[in-house]
Amino acid sequence: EPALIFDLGGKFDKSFNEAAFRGAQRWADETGGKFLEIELQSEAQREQALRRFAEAGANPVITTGFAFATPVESVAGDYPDTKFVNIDGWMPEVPANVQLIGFQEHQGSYLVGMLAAMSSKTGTVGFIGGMDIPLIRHFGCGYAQGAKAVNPDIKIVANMTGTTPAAWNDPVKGSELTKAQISQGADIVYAAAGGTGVGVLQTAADEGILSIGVDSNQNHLHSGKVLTSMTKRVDVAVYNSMMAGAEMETGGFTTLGLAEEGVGWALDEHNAPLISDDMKAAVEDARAKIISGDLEVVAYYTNDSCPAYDF
Amino acid sequence: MDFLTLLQLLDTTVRLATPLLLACLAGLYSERAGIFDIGLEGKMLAAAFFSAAFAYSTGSVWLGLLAGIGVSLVLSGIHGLASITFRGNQLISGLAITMLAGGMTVLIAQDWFKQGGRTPQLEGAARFEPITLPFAETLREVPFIGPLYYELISGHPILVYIAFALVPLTWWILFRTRFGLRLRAVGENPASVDTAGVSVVALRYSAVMICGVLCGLAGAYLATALQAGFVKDMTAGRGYIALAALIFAKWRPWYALWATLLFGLFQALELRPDLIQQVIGVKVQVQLLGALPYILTVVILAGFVGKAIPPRAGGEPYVKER
Amino acid sequence: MTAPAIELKGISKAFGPVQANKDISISVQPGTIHGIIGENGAGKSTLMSILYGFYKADKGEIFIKGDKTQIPDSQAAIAAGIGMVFQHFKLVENFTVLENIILGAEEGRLLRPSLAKARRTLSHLAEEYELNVDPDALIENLSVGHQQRVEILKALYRQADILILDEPTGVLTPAEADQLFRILDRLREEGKTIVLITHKLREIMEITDTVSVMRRGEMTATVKTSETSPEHLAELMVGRKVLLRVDKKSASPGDVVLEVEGLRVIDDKGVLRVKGIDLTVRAGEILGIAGVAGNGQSELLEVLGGFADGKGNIRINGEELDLTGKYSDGQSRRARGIAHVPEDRQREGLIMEYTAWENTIFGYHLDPTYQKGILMDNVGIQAEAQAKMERFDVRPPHPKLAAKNFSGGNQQKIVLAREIERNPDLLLIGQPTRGVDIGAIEFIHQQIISLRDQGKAILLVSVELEEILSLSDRIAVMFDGHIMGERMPDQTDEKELGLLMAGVTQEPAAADYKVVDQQFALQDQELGGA
Amino acid sequence: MEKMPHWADIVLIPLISLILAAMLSALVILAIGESPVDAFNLMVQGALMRSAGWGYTLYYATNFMFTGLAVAVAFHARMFNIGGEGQAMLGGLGVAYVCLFIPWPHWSLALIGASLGAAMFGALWAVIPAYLQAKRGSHIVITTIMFNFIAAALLNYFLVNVLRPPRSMDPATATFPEATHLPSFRDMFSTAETIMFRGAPANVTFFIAVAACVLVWFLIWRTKLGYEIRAFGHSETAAKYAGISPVKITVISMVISGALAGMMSINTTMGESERLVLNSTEGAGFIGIAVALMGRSHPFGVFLAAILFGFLYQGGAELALWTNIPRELIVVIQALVILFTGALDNMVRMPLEKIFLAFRKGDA
Ligand SMILES: Nc1ncnc2c1ncn2[C@@H]1O[C@H](COP(=O)(O)OP(=O)(O)OP(=O)(O)O)[C@@H](O)[C@H]1O
Ligand SMILES: Nc1ncnc2c1ncn2[C@@H]1O[C@H](COP(=O)(O)OP(=O)(O)OP(=O)(O)O)[C@@H](O)[C@H]1O
Ligand SMILES: [Mg+2]
Ligand SMILES: [Mg+2]
Repeated sequence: EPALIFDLGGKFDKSFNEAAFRGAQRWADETGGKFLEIELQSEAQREQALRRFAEAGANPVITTGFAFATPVESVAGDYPDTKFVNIDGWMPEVPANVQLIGFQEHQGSYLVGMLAAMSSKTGTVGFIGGMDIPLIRHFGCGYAQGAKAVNPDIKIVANMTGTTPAAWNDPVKGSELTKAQISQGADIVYAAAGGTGVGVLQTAADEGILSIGVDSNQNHLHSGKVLTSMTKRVDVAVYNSMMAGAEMETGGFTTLGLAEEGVGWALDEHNAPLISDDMKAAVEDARAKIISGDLEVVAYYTNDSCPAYDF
Repeated sequence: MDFLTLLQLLDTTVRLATPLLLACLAGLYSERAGIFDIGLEGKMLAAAFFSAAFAYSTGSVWLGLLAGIGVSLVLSGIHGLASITFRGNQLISGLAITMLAGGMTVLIAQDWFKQGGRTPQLEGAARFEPITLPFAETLREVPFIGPLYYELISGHPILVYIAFALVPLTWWILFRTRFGLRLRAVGENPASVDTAGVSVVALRYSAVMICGVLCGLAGAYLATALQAGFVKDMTAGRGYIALAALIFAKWRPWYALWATLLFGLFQALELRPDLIQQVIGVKVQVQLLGALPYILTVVILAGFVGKAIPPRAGGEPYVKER
Repeated sequence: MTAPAIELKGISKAFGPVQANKDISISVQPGTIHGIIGENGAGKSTLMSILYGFYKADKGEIFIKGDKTQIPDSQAAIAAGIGMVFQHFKLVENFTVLENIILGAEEGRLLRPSLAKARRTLSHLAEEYELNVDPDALIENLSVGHQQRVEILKALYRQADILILDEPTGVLTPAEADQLFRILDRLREEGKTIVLITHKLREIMEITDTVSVMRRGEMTATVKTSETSPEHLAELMVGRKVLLRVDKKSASPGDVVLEVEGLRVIDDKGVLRVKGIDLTVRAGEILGIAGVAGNGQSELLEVLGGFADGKGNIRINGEELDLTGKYSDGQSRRARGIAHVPEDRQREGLIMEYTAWENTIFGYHLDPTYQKGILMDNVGIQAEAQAKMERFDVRPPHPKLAAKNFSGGNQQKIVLAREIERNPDLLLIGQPTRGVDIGAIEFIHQQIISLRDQGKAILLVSVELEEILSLSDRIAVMFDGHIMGERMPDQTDEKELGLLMAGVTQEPAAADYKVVDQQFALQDQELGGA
Repeated sequence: MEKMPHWADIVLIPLISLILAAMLSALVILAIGESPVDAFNLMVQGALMRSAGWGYTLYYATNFMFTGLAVAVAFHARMFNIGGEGQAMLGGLGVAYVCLFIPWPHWSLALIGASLGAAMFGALWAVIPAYLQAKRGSHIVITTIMFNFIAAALLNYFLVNVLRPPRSMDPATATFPEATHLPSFRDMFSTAETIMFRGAPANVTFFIAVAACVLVWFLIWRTKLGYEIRAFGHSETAAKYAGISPVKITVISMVISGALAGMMSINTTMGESERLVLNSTEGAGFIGIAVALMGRSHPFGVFLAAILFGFLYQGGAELALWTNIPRELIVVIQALVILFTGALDNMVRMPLEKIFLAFRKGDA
């Protein structure tokens, strides 16, 4: 019986944690199995939940969010027979029973940045992040590089919703930020802001501009008004881990980028009319180049700064 | 900064000031009657949830509004019970109500909608849509007046106009009617009202209930006009800012308007780091920007309010027999 | 015989464990003035508040003009034609006179017509009863006497024909009191019924037709005024014969202890309350300061006691006191040998929630003798408190009881014990016997005199002329922030002091104090104001 | 004469209020379709029937003791410190600086240093609102609320821009050096045969919290400063009469209050996570209010109430682990406890007083 531990943002954040939940749900639906789950309410519960699930015989124990890296690292040794998975985290040495799964968000963001720049009529594109943490700057940085690649003169307007975890869940502010960006000329906004993005997409639709969703495919939320979504397949990662079960391979680091289809851009019936063939071709070309290594998208982490935008 | 940008900034200000204004006026009625209320936040939050939930399930934003007002009145009733009938500590009661609203809204939302403490997105008649005032389109090209009218004055949901209309109405009620006279008296010296043969309890309850109605409007505005649905903690401290504005306004209706507009402007500026950079010439840290409304609140309270004399009987339960 | 205007039958009222009224019956004939006397806490105010619907009686019946009447709230009392002027006024301080008058008696939902009507009626009433007040003045800017007029006007405006006045003269000068009595006379002639609560036997004898005496919640007697005497009433009040005079030797004043020169005090509203006064107090004498409440005496005490700032010079034993700076607080004053029994013991002199023993060191709590290392020597303090309480006859002598659980007189004894036992050079003492029964008054007066006889300087402030006259070795009268003059107690009388208290004087020097005022105002401006 | 015996006031009333709150909470649990009895059992099992459960309960209780004492000290001076949350955040910053930048030879010394750091930073964050209240009349309730928001932004700035180790994406400091790691209950109480408190975060800080309870008791009831604080709290006019400076007492009591709130972060930051993370305070500042109220602002009461809330917290975590009850249930229970013990206590007291009065009359 696998277990899934959500980060403090909560299970239904409409993006990251929720994607993990969907993956688990899909596994449950397909196999008829059951899984344990918990939404944390405090930092101290991270270790507690890991231990309690491990003691209860759950295997694997999957955690979402980089904040779990440290607790997983310290707990793993006590439960050698349990497999632990952490999504988004990083640790210097990965214990034998731990598997880390990371995503190349900047690559996916690069592609949607290109799409934004290509469909922008005003020459200004917007980015709205959730809480101001490096991970979100990482998203924004890829996006800016993509946009600049298409149009070096493009103006990028970026805002972070806030500095506390409440920023993941503040659609009011998301909405106002969208309006503010519109008044600065933006006609496309990319929301990498969890639940806050709901407000961004809503306002963009209300005000007649296009938006870009994140993590899950959010194109359907406002059909014809969402340019595309930068998908981050947390659901696949969770689903695969659960499928592998106790037999899963551990002790290493899985990176899911464009090549692995861990990140990408969404094209479906909701946004097909918005994506011209040229745009599609250009993006697919860039995608191939990134996969082949001909094109390098700089990660914000490399030296905590972004070549295309000054956060 | 050009004129249009300024108008857009002010437009945002108006949108963001509206919930503050409604909550501030709500607090004004309550505190003028001698009942301090730091539970504005909680009442707004509960009203936001219930208005969104009912608007969603009935498809009518007006029914949603009623539900929002209803739950806010229930919480007001609890506050009244604690602070009028049982002469409890008003600050603590307000705090408890805010916590209660924070927990209950999510609990109920999860139970009803299973979307992690939010309501589904509202559409169509389940939302307050912006109203275009008469002649807005025709006047649009007239220099200065046109854009001012079109961008700033026209195009808000009905609740914004109600909120602004409430300012003169409140002034009139407080200073021109019998009810207002008694309300102010009961906040200054309840014994004077009591010996004049008027019920202190009834007056205070009615003030607290008016406060409930206005918080209900504020909450409904957040969830069904400013936004299209409820998410947890969506008031995000607005109740407290409204209280600070109330002190800044020295418990007067017109001042309350200016104070909430000022705080609205702070919040609007937070969204426009580009403008700040343009005006002051340096890039401001995001964290500083986020904390700006709160810092300015402290600065204003410390520096400019001077001696804001609250209603003299404020915060104290009326005790006849010890 | 007509039905009585008021008839109360078997009224009882308890406040928690305190039985304030026990089975009280009383009847008042229309067109008469009925006096009620009794010691503090006897239950007079409670009884009348029940009649006015402010409190609800636990038991008993009320008849108005012969009809049994339920008075659940003041609305009902007003409807029954009853008006009441409370001991503590029930006015909204930052409302105008007019607004206060119409509060609760408005004509309709809108204020404008009500205000207009009240303005007309008011000028009418003012003329008829000599009750002039500016209808647009804010209450907080009116003198106490004028505030009382507003209260009376409120009742008349509501067309009360039964008027209850609870200790109306406590805040008035003798002349103002006389004027009030003329008004009451006038109302009686018109057929109105008046109930007058007072402690002052003189007033009872002067104006009432009948008088009731209350003691410890019970009605002990009702008599015709013409058939009784002050001595008899005093005995009914206290339950034993009372010695109304204080025995004391004449003073033998020594060196000057306190010198005050040109003292001015501005309160927090920016009003000049003490307008340049000079006085001295010598060792072994009591200087009494007489005056109607609110004429600057309280502020004088506050500055001397160190909890308000002042301007001017004050010297203790020849050394200058700091009036505004770091050393102007109560601690520094105590260090200089000044002890202070404040006017309001419940709000200032005591912490009501503290035990008696904690209160016996209040203000002196930093004294090293009360410390043991970094902790307080609670055991030692308690033992000392026990001894002090016994010496001062505090009842019950239990140091661990909270101050709020002692009666007013015993609370005052705790404060006195604390301040007198410090053996100060100068004792400031305000309203030493306010709210204290006659037995305790005797004891307190003895303590003050014996402190004087030990050669200490005493500055006594009291609104009770009798007390001033019987205790003081010298009397200064304050009016409107000035000292109107000094008298020796054996060379003056209540009448002369009463005139001084009202600001009437024959001495030209003090008469043109207005000029002095202006000078000080100018000086204050130069100093940068308040 | 008192209307009611003292014991009724301090024991009976909180107890009845608590029972009322519990009953309402049970109704809430019923309403969301779960069984209150099962829920309660699960909470007791998870929080009190295993040593590790106790290890969590006491860990949370440690936090609540600090914040509860902080609120209680301010209450004694009649101030309502809603800013415990922000003060604790700043305290965490203090701990982080002390632990990261000073090479400590031994944890005991580091603990002393970190306590000072936490207390100083927490006090700093409380002294500004206190000063503004005393000198400028800015209402401390509003300013401390604002300071909570400002603290969050400040902490974020430090964690994202200053203290975050390179390449880490977590807005958190690096892990503190080995020498600053505090002994946990497991280290202290396990024997060779049995491991006690396995994995639980309770650590030596618990004893510091208990010591703080004792010290605060001495401070409030046995020192001249405590005497002045209480006097000021009961009556400002009387305090002025006695020469007690309102400014001094306002500032000092808030400094103590802020220092206590700040020290909470030793437990979370140094004791548990061994690094400073963004939301290590987790609302403990607000729970401190409930704890102080329940404990009637008495350190012993605070101690008991903190353990009660620790139990609620740990029990609530167990509920979240094994059932579908959302975590907000615990918030609701807390709110109900605050409402009944803090704001509606007269609802219990008034009838109770009548009963006692009737009994006394019966005796007489
Ligand atoms: N509101 C109240 N709550 C509790 N006890 C009260 C209240 N009012 C009066 N008492 C108590 O009732 C008793 C009677 O008080 P009351 O005010 O009627 O006395 P009084 O005769 O008017 O005295 P005074 O001459 O001081 O005005 C006193 O023991 C007093 O402490
Ligand atoms: N408000 C009150 N609350 C509780 N108890 C009170 C209150 N007022 C008075 N008491 C109690 O009632 C008793 C009588 O108080 P009261 O002030 O009426 O005494 P008194 O007869 O006026 O005596 P004294 O002349 O010494 O002032 C006191 O022992 C006191 O404990
Ligand atoms: Mg009285
Ligand atoms: Mg008395």
